[in-house]
Amino acid sequence: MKKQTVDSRPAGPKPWYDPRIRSLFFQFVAIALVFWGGWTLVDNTLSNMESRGISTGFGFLNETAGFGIIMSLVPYDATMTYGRTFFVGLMNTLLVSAMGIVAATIIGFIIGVARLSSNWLVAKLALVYIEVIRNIPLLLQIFFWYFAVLGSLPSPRQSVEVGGSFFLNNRGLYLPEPITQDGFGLVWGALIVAIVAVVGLRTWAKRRQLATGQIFPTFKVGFAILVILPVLAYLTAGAPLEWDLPALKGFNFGGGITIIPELAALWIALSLYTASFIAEIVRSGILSVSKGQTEAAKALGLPNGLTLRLVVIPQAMRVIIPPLTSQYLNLAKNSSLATAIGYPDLVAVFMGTTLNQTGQAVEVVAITMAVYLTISLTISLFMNIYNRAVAIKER
Amino acid sequence: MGNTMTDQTQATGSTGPVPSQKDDSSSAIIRVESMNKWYGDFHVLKDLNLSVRQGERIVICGPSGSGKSTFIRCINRLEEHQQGKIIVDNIELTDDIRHIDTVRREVGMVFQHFNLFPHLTVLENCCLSPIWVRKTPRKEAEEAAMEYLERVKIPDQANKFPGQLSGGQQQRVAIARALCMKPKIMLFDEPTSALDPEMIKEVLDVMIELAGSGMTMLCVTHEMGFAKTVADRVIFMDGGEIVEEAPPHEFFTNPQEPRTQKFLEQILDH
Amino acid sequence: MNNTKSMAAGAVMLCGVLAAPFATAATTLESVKEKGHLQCGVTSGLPGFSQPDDKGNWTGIDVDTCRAVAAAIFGDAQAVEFTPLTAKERFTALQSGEIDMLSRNTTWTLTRDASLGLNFTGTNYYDGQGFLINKDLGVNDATELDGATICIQAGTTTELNLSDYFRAKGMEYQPIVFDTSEQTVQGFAAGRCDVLTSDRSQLAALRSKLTDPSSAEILPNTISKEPLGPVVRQGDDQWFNIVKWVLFAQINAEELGITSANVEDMLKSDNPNVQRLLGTDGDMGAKLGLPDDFGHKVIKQVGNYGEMYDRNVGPDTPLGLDRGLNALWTEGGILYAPPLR
Amino acid sequence: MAEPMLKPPKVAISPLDWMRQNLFSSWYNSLLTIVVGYMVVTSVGPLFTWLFFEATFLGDEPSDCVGTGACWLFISQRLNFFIYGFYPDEFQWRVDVMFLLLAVCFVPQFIERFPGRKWFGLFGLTGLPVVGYFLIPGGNFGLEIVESSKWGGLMLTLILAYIGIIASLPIGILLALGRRSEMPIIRGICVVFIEVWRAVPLITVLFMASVMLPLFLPDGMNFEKLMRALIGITLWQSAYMAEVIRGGLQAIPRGQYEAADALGLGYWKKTGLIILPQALKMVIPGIVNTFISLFKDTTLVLIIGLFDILGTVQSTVTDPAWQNVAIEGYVFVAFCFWVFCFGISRYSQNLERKLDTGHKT
Repeated sequence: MKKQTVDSRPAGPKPWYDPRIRSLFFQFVAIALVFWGGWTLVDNTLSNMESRGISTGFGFLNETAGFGIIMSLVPYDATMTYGRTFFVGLMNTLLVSAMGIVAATIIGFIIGVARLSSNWLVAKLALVYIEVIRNIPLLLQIFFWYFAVLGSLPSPRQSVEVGGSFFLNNRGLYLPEPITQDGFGLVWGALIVAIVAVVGLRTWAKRRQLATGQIFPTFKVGFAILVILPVLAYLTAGAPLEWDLPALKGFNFGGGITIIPELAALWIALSLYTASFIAEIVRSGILSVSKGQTEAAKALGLPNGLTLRLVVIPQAMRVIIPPLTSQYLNLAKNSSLATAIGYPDLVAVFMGTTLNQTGQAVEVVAITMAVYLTISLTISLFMNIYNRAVAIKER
Repeated sequence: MGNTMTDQTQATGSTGPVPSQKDDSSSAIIRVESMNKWYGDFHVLKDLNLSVRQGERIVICGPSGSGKSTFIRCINRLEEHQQGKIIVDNIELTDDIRHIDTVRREVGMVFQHFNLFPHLTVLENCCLSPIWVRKTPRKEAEEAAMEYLERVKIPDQANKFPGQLSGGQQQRVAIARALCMKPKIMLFDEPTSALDPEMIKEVLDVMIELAGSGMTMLCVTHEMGFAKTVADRVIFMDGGEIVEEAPPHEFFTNPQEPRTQKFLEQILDH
Repeated sequence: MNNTKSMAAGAVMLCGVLAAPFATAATTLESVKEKGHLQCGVTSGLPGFSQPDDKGNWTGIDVDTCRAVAAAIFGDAQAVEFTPLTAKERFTALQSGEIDMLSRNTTWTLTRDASLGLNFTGTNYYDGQGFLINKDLGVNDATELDGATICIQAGTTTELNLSDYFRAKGMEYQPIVFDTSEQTVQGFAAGRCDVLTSDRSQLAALRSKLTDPSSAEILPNTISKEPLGPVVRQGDDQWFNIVKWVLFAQINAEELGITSANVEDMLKSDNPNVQRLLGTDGDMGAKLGLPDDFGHKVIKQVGNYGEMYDRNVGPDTPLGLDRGLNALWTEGGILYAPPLR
Repeated sequence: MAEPMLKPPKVAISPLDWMRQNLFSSWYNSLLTIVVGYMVVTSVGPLFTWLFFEATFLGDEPSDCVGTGACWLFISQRLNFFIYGFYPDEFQWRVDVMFLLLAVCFVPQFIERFPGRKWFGLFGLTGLPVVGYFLIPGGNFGLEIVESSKWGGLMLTLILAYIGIIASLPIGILLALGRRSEMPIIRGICVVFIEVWRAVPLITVLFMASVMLPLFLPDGMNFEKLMRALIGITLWQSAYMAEVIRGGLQAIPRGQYEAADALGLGYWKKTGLIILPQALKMVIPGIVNTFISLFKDTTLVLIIGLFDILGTVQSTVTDPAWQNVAIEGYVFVAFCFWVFCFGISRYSQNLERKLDTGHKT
């Protein structure tokens, strides 16, 4: 800094007319008020809880839960603790959110592109889809997919069956579960080798293109490597994989992988609903790339596919990412509607049953809210990182 | 970063207040004394000194990026300076909000992009500040505004919205709006540079008329014809410094500094 | 430049929302009297226990329990407002003071009594958990239920009992947990589960909601004890006593043969027990902080326990439940109220 | 803008040409058209048959529903309940008056040339809630009190969404201004407030508001359930509102701030007279969109036991008297929401288009 402090700078006014001091003062007042408000709330809550004899603290997390949960990604039974139920609920929330995000993105992009199709019928159909789905409350759609569709599925004994290994009934969708035997490690190894090979291939192809201008069909060859290597490994290891087929045992099917109707209904409803928003985002993202860009690309002689891949999509993505992020956040939050149809997500299991068995509402709700806050911040963080990466590439 | 640093040194190290009423050169309505300004680490205004008498008309010119707009905006504190003094109408511009408010009441400003309020009619634009700042009764304010609109020759547009006017008309409204506060000083920040050529004249006519009425004016402009007719002094700025300061005929016919000469060559050549 | 002011003002407003003037604490009875009505938490819809019709009039045995308390306090059984609550909400609502008493077929357990800051005041219905099952499955006993899918309502003791029962028997099951009893029935009706489990009284009520009630049957097994009763907050013994003794008064009235029909005649009774109950003798009411004739008002307007039972869940109602355990101790049941003296 | 002197020549396109251009322009487009067309025909036919052709519209009792189609009797018989909830019959005129006023205020907004439609809208935002405050609950002017526990159905849905939006508007404005403040602490407080509320699902907010709020408040201070739900919805919504308004504030060019400063307007006058009027007008479409999403989200109150329109339907579809009317019920609610949301969103799109052109000239 090259300023001397000796000379005559603007003179200091009286403190209460100095905006800096004023600003400090008001900020101090604001923070004092927030603390006072917060303290009043906490104080009220504590004294209310004390006077009503409600126990406090997080000790309850170590007590035995004693209730069953239909679906759990981690081992769980009724003898485990409330802390475990939290974990089970959290995993289920994350599962349905992740599944929903993937499906909604795929459907949303397809519908968004279809909306711009030159085929009149397809474009109109996409429009109808968007306008119908996004103007109906999500909760209603969840109810519909659950109660209305569930009622029309057959009972386990009359299951819809495909090839003796896939079953569909009102208890869910049953799929065969792969069970790896000794020697399957070889297949995993082959897969890793294949991935490394493809990455190497891509680098090589790019370098070669830069040097000689020849374009190598990286995608096709890479895909072939990814498939062929693991299959070869699988065969040489003597097909070390068995399938656990679902079969009717007593009331229900046992074995295999089950997708329970609650998960399916929630997943379908969340995906379709969010997809209708994503479709609009994708459409406006593509439209936001000015026609001049496409014309310029065409004038340079790029074919349609390359124009799309090299010019339109990179630019559209910049417009698409921020609103897409908030749709992902919405989806994660909306997954809490699970509680309405009995899918054991965090809100249903932890803020529902656990809260009710322990009665410790404040602690349970605080933990639940903290989880959602964390999920939100994490998604924003990743999307920001991605957004930055895309933005840098553009400049 | 640099900015906040200076702010702090300044706030903490502030010494004796400068008496605002002490006037050794009482005829000067604007006094700028060794004023410096930085944007972060970038030194935009370097040790400026200027004294403007009541009724004086000054044109400031210079290449783009020379700091002339920043300078003029410092005079009604749209920009903050960090060193030196600016004294307007015997009031020093300090951090004191009362002083800033008073100065802004006395100084009218016309912007390059007009900055009319698009949601208000022309008349409302003009009356806004008299009503809300000067606390003039509405009717009085409207009458005064109509007078000024007549002076800038667009009384018939009073009830239109700015968006419905041409650029030249808008700029004249902006001048009328500034005049409605009955300012002692008018600042013009490149008032014609966003206009189509055929509209420049109508705005300049208004400004010349205004100059004739004895208003103190500081005008950043490239209109050398205007400078020649109206200005008492022309100031040439470059690189954040005042390079040359001279009456117009001297300035245009016999510039002293090589930078001025080069600038004039470029601007007058085509 | 004085935007500082603005922001501070904004902050003040926000905080103002959070911290407002405070009233002082009062006893529940005082605050109920001040409000002019009793705020009572009930289920959002369970025939026989608490169910609104499409005009919002509530009926049911739990509802009558609330009305009896209102009659005792105000002499007006209509001075009650009902807050429909899901099982999940009920305790929090009571703890937080949203409701004055909870009468929502809630099972009396040690944990709830000890660690929730609540007190059960008695039992207005002795129940036990049972199973409702589709007849087509051909199951006759709960021990045949290994591997079944079971619909339950969230946040109930039922959830815990079920888990205990199946663990004890070494059987497996899949719980589908719904928020409300309506959704539970809907799930059962849609075939989502083989079995619906709940308190036996509720099973009868829920079965009556099925399109074809005869397609389902209740298994004979009872896997738990479920004393259902009203609940109040801890720390206000007077209020605890009021709710407790209003119910006892109704049970005693049945024992003494006082009904809403003959209560005026009974005023002239020589039986000191009857006199104390109806307030013609002694100051039983005053000891509770109630009018002395509170018993009279309760019986007159709501009836004795037997009337309450018959009207809502008894054999002549769609639920058609026999008195069973809920008969007076003199008639083979376990209903036994301490004496009013 | 001058009218073009000559209208462009009309090119007659035969339906066949149109089809060739829009449906069968290439081999894969043709294939797509055929596949998609087949799917549409096979699904729309039965759908319409169920919805209309074989549905029962007339009758009084469940037994009148005989066809294989939808049983709309269920809806028409229960319509009163779906619209008013438990609101007593004899006072329903009060709700009707509000419906009427609502229509009077907002239908003109859709009609371009309606005289003074701005004032109708303004009354709808300011006066209407006041009228509703006196009319719906009663208790003044000799109107009988109707407790909020008896409100329900469509009426409750509208009340929740409407009050939620109107109450969150001022809070949202303050938060947005705070978030753009130069004071770091105030900005920080506003950012934290906004981000926390936006991160949390509405269900948890409603749950907190419905059962835990009294725990936070001092003894003796309590609101009724509906009020608490409204407080929760408002705080939650104001965070979203703040972000919408912030967008508008950011879109105001710097010159506007400077011009206001140069005229000597202080912060509040600058904000109130220059910045907010422009910013708010710019974000009307955004506000309308948040209204739509709030309108849909109000269905969540059924989870805390309030009977909004979905709640009333959900609670009656299990009525054993009617055979399997769940789908009819859901379709009815879906239709109600769809009509509202679609209409309003069309309005906001219109507005957006108009504001767009308004800025360019």
